Amino acid sequence: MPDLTYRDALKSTLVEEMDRDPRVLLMGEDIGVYGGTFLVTEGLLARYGPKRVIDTPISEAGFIGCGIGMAMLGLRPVIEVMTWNFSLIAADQIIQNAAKIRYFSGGQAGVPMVIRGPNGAGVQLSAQHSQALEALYGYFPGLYVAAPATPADARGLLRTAIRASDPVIFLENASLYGLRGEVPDGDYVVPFGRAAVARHGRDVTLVTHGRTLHMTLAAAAHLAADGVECDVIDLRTLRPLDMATVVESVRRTHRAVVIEDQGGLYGVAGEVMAGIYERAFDDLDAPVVRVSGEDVPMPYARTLELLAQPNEAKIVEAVRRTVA
Amino acid sequence: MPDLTYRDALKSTLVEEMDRDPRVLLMGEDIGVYGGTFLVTEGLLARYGPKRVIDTPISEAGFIGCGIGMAMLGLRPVIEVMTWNFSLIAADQIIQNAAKIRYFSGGQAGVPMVIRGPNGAGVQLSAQHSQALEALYGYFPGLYVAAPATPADARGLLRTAIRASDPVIFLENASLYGLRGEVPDGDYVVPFGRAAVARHGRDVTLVTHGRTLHMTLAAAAHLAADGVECDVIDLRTLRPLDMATVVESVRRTHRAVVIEDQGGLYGVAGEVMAGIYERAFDDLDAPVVRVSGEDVPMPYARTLELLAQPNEAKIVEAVRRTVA
Amino acid sequence: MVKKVQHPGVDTDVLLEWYRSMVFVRHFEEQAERSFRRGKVGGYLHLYIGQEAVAVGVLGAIRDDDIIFASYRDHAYVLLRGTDPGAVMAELYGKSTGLCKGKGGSMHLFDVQRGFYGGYGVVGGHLPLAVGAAYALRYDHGDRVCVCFLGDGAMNTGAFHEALNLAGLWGHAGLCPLVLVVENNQYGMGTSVPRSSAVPALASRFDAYDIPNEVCDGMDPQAVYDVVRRGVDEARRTGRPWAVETLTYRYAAHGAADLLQPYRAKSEVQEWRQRDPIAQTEQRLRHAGALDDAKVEAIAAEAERRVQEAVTFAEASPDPAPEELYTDVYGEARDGDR
Amino acid sequence: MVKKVQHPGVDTDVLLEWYRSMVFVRHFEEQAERSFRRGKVGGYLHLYIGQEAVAVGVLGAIRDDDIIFASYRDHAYVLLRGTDPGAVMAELYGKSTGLCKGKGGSMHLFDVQRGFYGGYGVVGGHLPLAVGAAYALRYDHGDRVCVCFLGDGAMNTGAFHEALNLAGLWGHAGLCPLVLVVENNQYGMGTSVPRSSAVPALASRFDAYDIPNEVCDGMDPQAVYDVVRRGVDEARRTGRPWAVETLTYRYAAHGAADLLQPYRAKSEVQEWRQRDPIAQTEQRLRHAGALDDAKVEAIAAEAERRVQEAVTFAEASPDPAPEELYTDVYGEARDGDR
Ligand SMILES: Cc1ncc(C[n+]2csc(CCOP(=O)(O)OP(=O)(O)O)c2C)c(N)n1
Ligand SMILES: Cc1ncc(C[n+]2csc(CCOP(=O)(O)OP(=O)(O)O)c2C)c(N)n1
Ligand SMILES: [Mg+2]
Ligand SMILES: [Mg+2]
Repeated sequence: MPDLTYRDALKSTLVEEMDRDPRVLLMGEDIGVYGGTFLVTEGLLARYGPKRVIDTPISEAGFIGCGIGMAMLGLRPVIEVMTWNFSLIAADQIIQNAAKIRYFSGGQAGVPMVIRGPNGAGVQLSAQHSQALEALYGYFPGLYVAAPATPADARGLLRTAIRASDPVIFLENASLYGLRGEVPDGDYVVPFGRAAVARHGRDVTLVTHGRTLHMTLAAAAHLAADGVECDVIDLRTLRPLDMATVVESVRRTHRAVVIEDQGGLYGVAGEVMAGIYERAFDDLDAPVVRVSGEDVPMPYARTLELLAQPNEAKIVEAVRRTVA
Repeated sequence: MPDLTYRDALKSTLVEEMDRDPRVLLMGEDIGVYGGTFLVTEGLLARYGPKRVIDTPISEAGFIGCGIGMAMLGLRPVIEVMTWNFSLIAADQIIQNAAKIRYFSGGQAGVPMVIRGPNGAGVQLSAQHSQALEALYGYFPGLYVAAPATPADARGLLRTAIRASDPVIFLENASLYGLRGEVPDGDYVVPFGRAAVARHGRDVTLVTHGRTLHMTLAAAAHLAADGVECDVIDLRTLRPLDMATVVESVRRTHRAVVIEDQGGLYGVAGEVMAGIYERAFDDLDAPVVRVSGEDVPMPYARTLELLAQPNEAKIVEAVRRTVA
Repeated sequence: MVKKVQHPGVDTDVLLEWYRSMVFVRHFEEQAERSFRRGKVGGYLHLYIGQEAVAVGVLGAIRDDDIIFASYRDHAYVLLRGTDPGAVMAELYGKSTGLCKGKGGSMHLFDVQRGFYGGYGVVGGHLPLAVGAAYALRYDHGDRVCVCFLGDGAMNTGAFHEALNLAGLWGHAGLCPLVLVVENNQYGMGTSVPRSSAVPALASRFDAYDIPNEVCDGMDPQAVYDVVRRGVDEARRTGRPWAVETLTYRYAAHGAADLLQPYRAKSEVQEWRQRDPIAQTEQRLRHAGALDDAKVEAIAAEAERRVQEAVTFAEASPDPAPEELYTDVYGEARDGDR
Repeated sequence: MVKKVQHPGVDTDVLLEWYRSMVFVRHFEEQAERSFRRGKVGGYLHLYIGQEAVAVGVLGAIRDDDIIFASYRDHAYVLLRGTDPGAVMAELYGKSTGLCKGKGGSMHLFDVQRGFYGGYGVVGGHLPLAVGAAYALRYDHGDRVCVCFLGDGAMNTGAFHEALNLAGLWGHAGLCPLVLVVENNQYGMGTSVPRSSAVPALASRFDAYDIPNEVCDGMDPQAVYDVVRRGVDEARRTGRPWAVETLTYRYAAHGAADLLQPYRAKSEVQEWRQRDPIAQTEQRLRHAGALDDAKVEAIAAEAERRVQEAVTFAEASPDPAPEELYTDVYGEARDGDR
């Protein structure tokens, strides 16, 4: 099991899937000659040529819409957005076409397409380049929404995404690309709708996804030193949402904290909380607590940006409140 | 207090505000010569001329973006979208510009703009013309989201919207335009962030907004005949979200059902449920129940469309489960 | 199915077949409107009446294995493509036997087997799809072309611009065999072309994407065919996009639910009716001795019979089963799907 | 502030002031990059180095009360507009004394008092804003114009198409006094114009919106001024949009964080540097006897002094107060806001 960066886990999976299936092609801004803003596709133009690694103009609605048409005709486009923020330009294409064509065609056409790229904030990119959009896309039936937090899941979920028969919103994160971890070789696949238990504990269930998994694990380690043992659940996909795994844990711990990177109002955490109460109301010994980003646009100044985001200390504090 | 349709309450408020403030102008597709798809702006072109009642091409991102620029320069555009579905084409303008300009300009510029039009399903308009988007826009700080369910609120909230200093997502509904009701005269204003108690009862709190208010009230009347008295709360605005009024009610009734027109995953109901538990966990005698639309794109066939939507019977059934 | 022409040029036999097709499509839509008025058809219903020559001329110029994308005003294309009229009518009726199992309705007809990739309801939203589909057709060196119908109003959408620039670029590499057919019916809902487009000469806008373009009379199937046939052959040969603006007119309201039409004079509609594609073609065929009163009546009767058969089928068909609400959201049931 | 020219035509005095301005802007940005390398400036930092002649020529041609919209590559515009360089540097440093209180950063400079309505980070996203702003300027019969800077890459966005069609239409009614300045610096990030635009002659694309357009040398402030001055006067007089494509070049990487530039040859950068706007202007002024070595040095020294003053100010300024996180989300505290 090699030790790879998240970036290399993505790239090697792209290569394996492109080698396996000639219908898989890549498309996006500056993914070819430039190598990709975060270098995920570096070298792939040379390997596969311009017909399969397509550099596009700055036309998100255009090329994502083209990807839909390609997918309907049997190709399997994997499209990079420089950040998910820019996907809002293509929101109509993603929500009105990609998610719904199978349904309104009565099953005659499908859109096996992946859109991938960094979601959420980087460092000091300010309001227009920092938004996390999992709840926005998670709202729409017909889409899958995946958010790998580790190199292994980057590989396993990307493979599932590329082989899926329906559109996948694939949310990476700038802070994760350099993260190293063990990545299973071979045809490693992580199915959609299966949360991972990232740490086992009996006292409280922490539920999260994406980059906040790592600060949640740090918080859990910190709390373990104080004798509080956390079950840490990484949702991995937001649609489908694996409430079964969450609820199974809460039934054991009787307490839960839900952590998300941004949001607050109408974010992921609220939905997970509602889901816990719907299925485990009688098992809870304390109210579920949420830790979200602040309800403001992302500021530029580093000091403010840090205040706007969740962190280990906030999670520790929330857990303490829950188990108090 | 005249008896007006929801449509006329909107139109007369537009007229009053345009008469009061020359900076208010209207813009949208077919709002002038054609009179508006739902006739809300009928006759206004003749009254105010083409400089203040602007018919646009089919360019949602263009004219909504133009509205932002106008608003930054001190005008107060009220923009009609034929349906909110088409606003997805302008999602980037609304989310990245309108909602955030005040913040990233450090308060130097603001966007006093209203976007209004029907949200959610009509009758058999199928998947691309039926989506409800309150949770989607509710996610973003910097926006207001209002959803009047009655002619009086249509007037009171629209007036607040037009006078607000920030962008307002104003969600109407096709089934409401013909609804009649008493509408206060004069400078009637409904502030944002104040839910209405649409019916008083002591046994269970029903929380909803928009068109589902009416089926919720019907369900409450039905239940009253069986001796179950419902407190019915109409949220009126989804951002700000008035959890205080909801929680005050739940503290009295100890039970709640949350009703929304569509959604399910990452919708409004989940957030309201989370908010109730955050503030009234110890007051609850039973799990909060949600009634949402089915988690599918909206089908065309009337039989399926009805199955996809909440209705009085489903609400009655949910309340019965709660009070059982 | 509309008569395909193998060689450039249209003879009387072909024209007669086209006449028959246009008559049938019109009868079908007149019935659809009656069914709408009777509450049997719901939602939005956009009639093509007046524009039939465009669909006939274009579909007459392409091959069976070529593919098509279109907007919500889409009845004519599937009917002319040879789809069973019963399945089309049943879709309008929202029945389980409908083309899309009753899930799409009038605006979202699909017949993928016959290369019809849909009817889309967001103006301009299908244009990028068509460009991508054209790319896919060429991806493995095929020689099929993709035909994309669009309205005058769709040309003002950002999707148009982004998609056509991509089409132009991919065309330079021979990877975009796309035939764009603008149906300039003078209005997008209630807004005329000069009120919505800074340059009302719509075809010229394709110059901005290096896409060759022509204009033609959209009330004459033969005129449409002659121009489009050249374009289709070019696109097929070169893998480059090509565009035509057909000048045409819709007689009916934008949608069947619209009652008033304050944006145009009745006289304007009357003037265009003088150039009705069916009447014009009928005249030409009578002149050529290929039609007389009896034959005209027989064709109309045959069309009406087929339409009534379709209605009978639709009426008799069952509503979709309730479980159908949940199918076709995803392609394969996946482990753990909610 | 950049020297304004009252009458058409540029004399030596003016050119000397412009030279001074360009030198200052370049020193400022070179410092910004050093501060970025030292970790004092974060996020994305897009340098304008190489393109200075465009901003100087354009801002020299407009009035103090005209307004401006731009993209994220926006340092030069505010500096030339007369904004305190300390406030600009402090914004890059994310300090409370920054132009936007540290909330916007390099990509979102604003100085509304001086008519600078912002830097925007989504390519093409500011174009509709500028069109609407131009409409607003004419709404009460004013004679101000709105200047909108955009990159070559922005011309491929749907927002461009939708906005410019509206500009064309509103211009027909005399309601859109908009001056569009395309800075064709040959690339959008790593993608050259011919690889991203089906028609690389960018100015001609404005024909599709009935917007008069010209092309000019963007490495010569006087050339820019001469053309743009006419356009500004026209737009002001007629209320119609007007566009220019300035041919220019960025020397630095797309953003300061980008290390490699595999998309262009070093020799290409060198060639463009031969035509550096500052060097060219210096030559011209030396030729006219308005500059000598001593004066050149003095101007550079003065620029550097002002830049260091700005740095000192930025360094000494406090971080934003934590409460600032929650202000400026909404304009007025509203009853019941969460
Ligand atoms: C993006 C979008 N905006 C608005 C509408 C509402 N609408 C439906 S059809 C139509 C007019 C379209 O005109 P055109 O493209 O000329 O096609 P036609 O109806 O004339 O065939 C409009 C505005 C829509 N469906 N999509
Ligand atoms: C909609 C969108 N897509 C992608 C990006 C990422 N991006 C930032 S700048 C840029 C290139 C823009 O090129 P151009 O318009 O020529 O301006 P220049 O940077 O050359 O000044 C890109 C692709 C973005 N900011 N917005
Ligand atoms: Mg039309
Ligand atoms: Mg550029």
